[in-house]
Amino acid sequence: MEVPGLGQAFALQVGRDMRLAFRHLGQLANPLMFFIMVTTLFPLALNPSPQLLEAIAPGVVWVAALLASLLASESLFRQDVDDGTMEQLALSPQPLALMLLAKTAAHWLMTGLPLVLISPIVAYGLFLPQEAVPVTMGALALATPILSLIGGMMAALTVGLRRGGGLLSLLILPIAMPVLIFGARATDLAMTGMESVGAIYLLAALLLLAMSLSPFAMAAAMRISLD
Amino acid sequence: MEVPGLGQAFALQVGRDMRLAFRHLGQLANPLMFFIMVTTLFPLALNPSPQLLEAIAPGVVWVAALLASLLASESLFRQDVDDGTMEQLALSPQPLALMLLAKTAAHWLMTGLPLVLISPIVAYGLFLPQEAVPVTMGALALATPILSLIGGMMAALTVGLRRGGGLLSLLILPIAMPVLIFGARATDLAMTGMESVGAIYLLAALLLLAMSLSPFAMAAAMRISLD
Amino acid sequence: MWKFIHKFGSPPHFYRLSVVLTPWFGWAAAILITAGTLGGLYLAPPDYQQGEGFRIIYVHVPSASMSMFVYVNMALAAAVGLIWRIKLAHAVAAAAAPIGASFTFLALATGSIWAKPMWGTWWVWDARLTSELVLLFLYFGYMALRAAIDDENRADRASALLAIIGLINIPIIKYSVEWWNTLHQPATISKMGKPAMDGDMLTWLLLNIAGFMCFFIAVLLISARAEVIRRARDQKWLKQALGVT
Amino acid sequence: MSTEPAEPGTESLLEAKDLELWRGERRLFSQLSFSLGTGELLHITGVNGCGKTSLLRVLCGLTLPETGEVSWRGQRVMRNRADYHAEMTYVGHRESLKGELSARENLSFDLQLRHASSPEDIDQALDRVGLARARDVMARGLSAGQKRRVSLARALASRARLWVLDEPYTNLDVPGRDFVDQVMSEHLATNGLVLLVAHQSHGVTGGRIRQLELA
Amino acid sequence: MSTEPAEPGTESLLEAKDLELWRGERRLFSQLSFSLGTGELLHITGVNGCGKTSLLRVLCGLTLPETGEVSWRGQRVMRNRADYHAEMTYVGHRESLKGELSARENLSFDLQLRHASSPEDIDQALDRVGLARARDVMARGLSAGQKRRVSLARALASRARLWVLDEPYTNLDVPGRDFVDQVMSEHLATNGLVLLVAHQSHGVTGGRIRQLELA
Ligand code: HEM
Ligand SMILES: Nc1ncnc2c1ncn2[C@@H]1O[C@H](COP(=O)(O)OP(=O)(O)OP(=O)(O)O)[C@@H](O)[C@H]1O
Ligand SMILES: Nc1ncnc2c1ncn2[C@@H]1O[C@H](COP(=O)(O)OP(=O)(O)OP(=O)(O)O)[C@@H](O)[C@H]1O
Ligand SMILES: [Mg+2]
Ligand SMILES: [Mg+2]
Repeated sequence: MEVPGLGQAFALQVGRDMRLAFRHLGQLANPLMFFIMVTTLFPLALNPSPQLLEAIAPGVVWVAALLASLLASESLFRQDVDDGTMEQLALSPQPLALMLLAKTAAHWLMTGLPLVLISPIVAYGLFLPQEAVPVTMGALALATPILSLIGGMMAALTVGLRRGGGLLSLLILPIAMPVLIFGARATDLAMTGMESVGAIYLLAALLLLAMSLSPFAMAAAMRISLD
Repeated sequence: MEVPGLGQAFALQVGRDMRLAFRHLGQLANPLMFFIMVTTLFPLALNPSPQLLEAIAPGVVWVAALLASLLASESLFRQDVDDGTMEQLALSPQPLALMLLAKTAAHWLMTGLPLVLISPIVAYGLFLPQEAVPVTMGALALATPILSLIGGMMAALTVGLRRGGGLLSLLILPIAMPVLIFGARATDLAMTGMESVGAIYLLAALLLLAMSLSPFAMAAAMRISLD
Repeated sequence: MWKFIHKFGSPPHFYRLSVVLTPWFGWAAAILITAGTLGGLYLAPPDYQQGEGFRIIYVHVPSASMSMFVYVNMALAAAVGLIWRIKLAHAVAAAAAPIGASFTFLALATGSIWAKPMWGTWWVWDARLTSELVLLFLYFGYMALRAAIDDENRADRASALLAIIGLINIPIIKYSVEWWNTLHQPATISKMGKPAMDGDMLTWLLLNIAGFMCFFIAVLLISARAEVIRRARDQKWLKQALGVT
Repeated sequence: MSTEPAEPGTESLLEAKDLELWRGERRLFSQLSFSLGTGELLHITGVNGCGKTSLLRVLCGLTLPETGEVSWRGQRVMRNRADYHAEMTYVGHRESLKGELSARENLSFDLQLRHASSPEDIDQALDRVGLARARDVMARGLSAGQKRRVSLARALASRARLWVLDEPYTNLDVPGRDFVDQVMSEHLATNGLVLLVAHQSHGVTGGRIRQLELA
Repeated sequence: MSTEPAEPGTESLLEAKDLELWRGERRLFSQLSFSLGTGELLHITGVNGCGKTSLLRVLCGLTLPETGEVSWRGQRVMRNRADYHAEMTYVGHRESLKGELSARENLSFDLQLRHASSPEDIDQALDRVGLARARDVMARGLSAGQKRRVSLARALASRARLWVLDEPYTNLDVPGRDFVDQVMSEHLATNGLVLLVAHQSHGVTGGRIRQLELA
């Protein structure tokens, strides 16, 4: 019997997860709403002088991005494990690493991508200089998938533990820190008119690394959690 | 048969939820950890000069508080509904509104309270002036329960009204805004040596309002969801 | 290699070995640390810039470098356990975590104490300091994950995976000083060519580093042995070894 | 679709009048009325998906029927939830256990919401369902049949007058099934009421047994 | 605790050697070996909590046993997961359905990961288990028995050689049970293999039926 190819299996999984998310419209909007809220709250919580906002803009954008994806990764695999569909996935002839990568990709499409797309608006609200916007978008486009992958690995590790939620942030943040530092650095450099291509390259390298290693880590972690 | 009184039922529910959370050592430190980490990330993503940090300290503390309490609330009732224990709760002779309020209280004890208690340390790390610390703690002590109650309502709505719930909860999230604004304002006023008692009173009023109305809203939404 | 791993990986063998080796490392640690510390405190010349305050270096630098060294070892042990399914390796990794966390804490504490006179504050948000703090979180995460899983087998495998993933942070901590311009001291000991540190100071420091290393090995042997005993509590060889019947 | 009224000798406690329920475009049942008195068991049967569970949920007060009413001791259930629920216990398809708590902790919480229960009461209930050895295992580690036994222990120790049991035999081994029959018989003998959904025939002896076939 | 080897006439495909498994402080089984050939059904029985489900999970390759090995066509299962899983299907205690997707959507995803399945194949499988009318109801709205039927439809349409069924009769009405017996018989007749956990006696006819009692 010919088992369907990897590409097809990947597409199937992404399609199913997207469909599930669109059934729950609210779920989809949440990370985005959250991101907008964080970035609008800052000016509200502070005395909103343009200079101050500009100074903190990169920090706010980046921390908000990290937290938004952290927030969502909590539920990345939880329901599938609880309702037993993850068990069936682990028993399908398709490689588990591929299927989990597909789930993470779907997750990124729904949480990370919208965030990249609305970042210019947020940047405008925080008086981020125009010239820093394209760099920030590019850096976010590279960094958010890394964050999703990190979230995926840690979610797979903790999903067997019913109340793993808080533990998850403890596990994710140390690993996510370099991403945050490089990302904020790219924005920072661009703001001051300097060359930020180095930080971008670094992020790209990290993304490649994460994409090639994390699926296997996720699969291994998931098999342990299902044991 | 005499059914146990309301106070006892409340205590039982809080006790059970706390036990669930404390079951694993790692979780004890978690909300706390999260809060510490958020405040660690900011200086990392920014240029960490004390003046800048001081300027953004109120914003960071308040946004972190919002995040830490909303982060966990998403799943406040979800698991109970999925595993059927919510059904049993709805069939117990105790009022559902009370039990849900108790669940929210437990949630606050585990996420909100630690946050209030460690806020002085965080404030130190962000170079917040000493005189603003007591006011900030007081304001946090009033604001975090409101945030938990808001989170509880959102959770009941999302779990309840399967499709529309998500959208409704998006409408509730902005209610958290005034809490943040007043809270940050209290800190801000105290930093500049001004009278901050007005903002504190406002927060207290909001808390009373939330405590008296939200249990019934939660119970009604939950009954619909269990139908 | 395979044979060696399996021989060493057998709990009875390890048990005997650790009984023999522990005193050696224990005494070596005691002697080296005493010598290094006394030498550092009394014999080394005061720093021309920092005066006597610099002497905390004899605790700070060894504990800071051990904090990373222990992590790498823990991750390696975890990897061996995961790949070859050797329980002893997991026991070693589990035993290493609290020791590493203690070294990290010590590095942070001595650094803070040193920072107060040097930089005028207990804490700055500097890359190396922050990444050392993150290392502490990594240790905490590892220990919290272990504690959160009640099944020992699963706890071993899950936490091993986490330790390996966490390895990526070690180079970042190590080289943060070079990648970012920070307040913290760049490498002074290991510089090739002209050593940036006085020879006398260096000797005592190296003695202390060696002492910390021996101390780590001794404590690791003891706590790994405790772990082995706990796991093998109703096995025959252990009862024989302990002389209980 | 209505069964005869309660026998003259027995006191009728539960009354369902003219119930109708829709799910999606389907009417599961309509004009369904019955009453159940002390010492009576109503055995509800019907093919998969005919609406047995849905009926039980209406009778418990979890689901609002399209029309009709359920009353207990003459009072409408929806208006008097607390009084009704104090005398009723429900064992559903799901086990309603917290995976992170042991069987004992799960039970102790559920029961203490109902009445003052000592630890001994709870251990005794667990012993009765054959879980003496697995009392302190986290519920997630229990086997399917063991979980079902915890649910049954909850019903047993609830001191409720009305037992609502949705396929209680599920996942039980043969001695387990016999045990369920036996406790139901005892409950009827002490003037209890049982609403039972089960596909296979039960082995309850004594009490007054009635049938309701949903179509 | 070992059963006889496969009958000479049949080709032995599944082999379990010397399995041992611990849960908590308890040893569920040890030195358990058997082999299963084409057209054979192994009926595993035992009291609640004796380790039947745990054994099935080991045989599926979900749980790592303390010692011992499972092999399929002579190859270790843990090293060759994909090949094994392509020929195996598992129906567990849980239904493994997404509540938010319809029966048809659920099935279509699961099956398309295995082989090119047309929508007609899927509808046909649902028809066979008697769900023609409830195809488009969200799985969360299905009754317990209907959910179980979807799981069975998944196994039926999987084209797998080895069926691993953990109490497949659960929640089914009487015709449903007969249906399960019938499809198992057919599967054995076409040289399939079945691992069956069930408390009550099954009604499978034909094939070679063996028993394994876990203690
Ligand atoms: C909380 C504050 C501090 C932390 C977390 C910290 C952390 C570290 C770390 C991780 C190392 C690297 C050890 C290695 O590479 O093997 C190190 C080395 C060192 N630290 Fe600190 N440090 C702190 C404060 C200070 C202060 C205030 C000084 C003195 C001004 C200082 C002086 C040194 C020196 C001289 C070295 C040796 C550098 C080398 O040769 O590699 N540290 N510290
Ligand atoms: N949205 C919907 N559209 C159509 N039908 C629905 C919908 N939601 C639920 N149903 C139907 O309602 C019925 C629910 O039945 P219920 O769970 O009460 O059955 P049951 O008699 O308990 O069956 P079982 O013996 O399988 O437990 C099912 O037939 C299901 O298909
Ligand atoms: N942490 C633990 N400590 C002690 N026992 C445990 C632990 N985790 C699981 N168990 C035991 O392992 C067994 C799991 O059994 P399993 O689910 O395989 O049983 P089963 O034979 O399928 O039973 P059933 O017929 O009820 O489905 C149970 O007896 C359970 O009590
Ligand atoms: Mg039903
Ligand atoms: Mg079982």
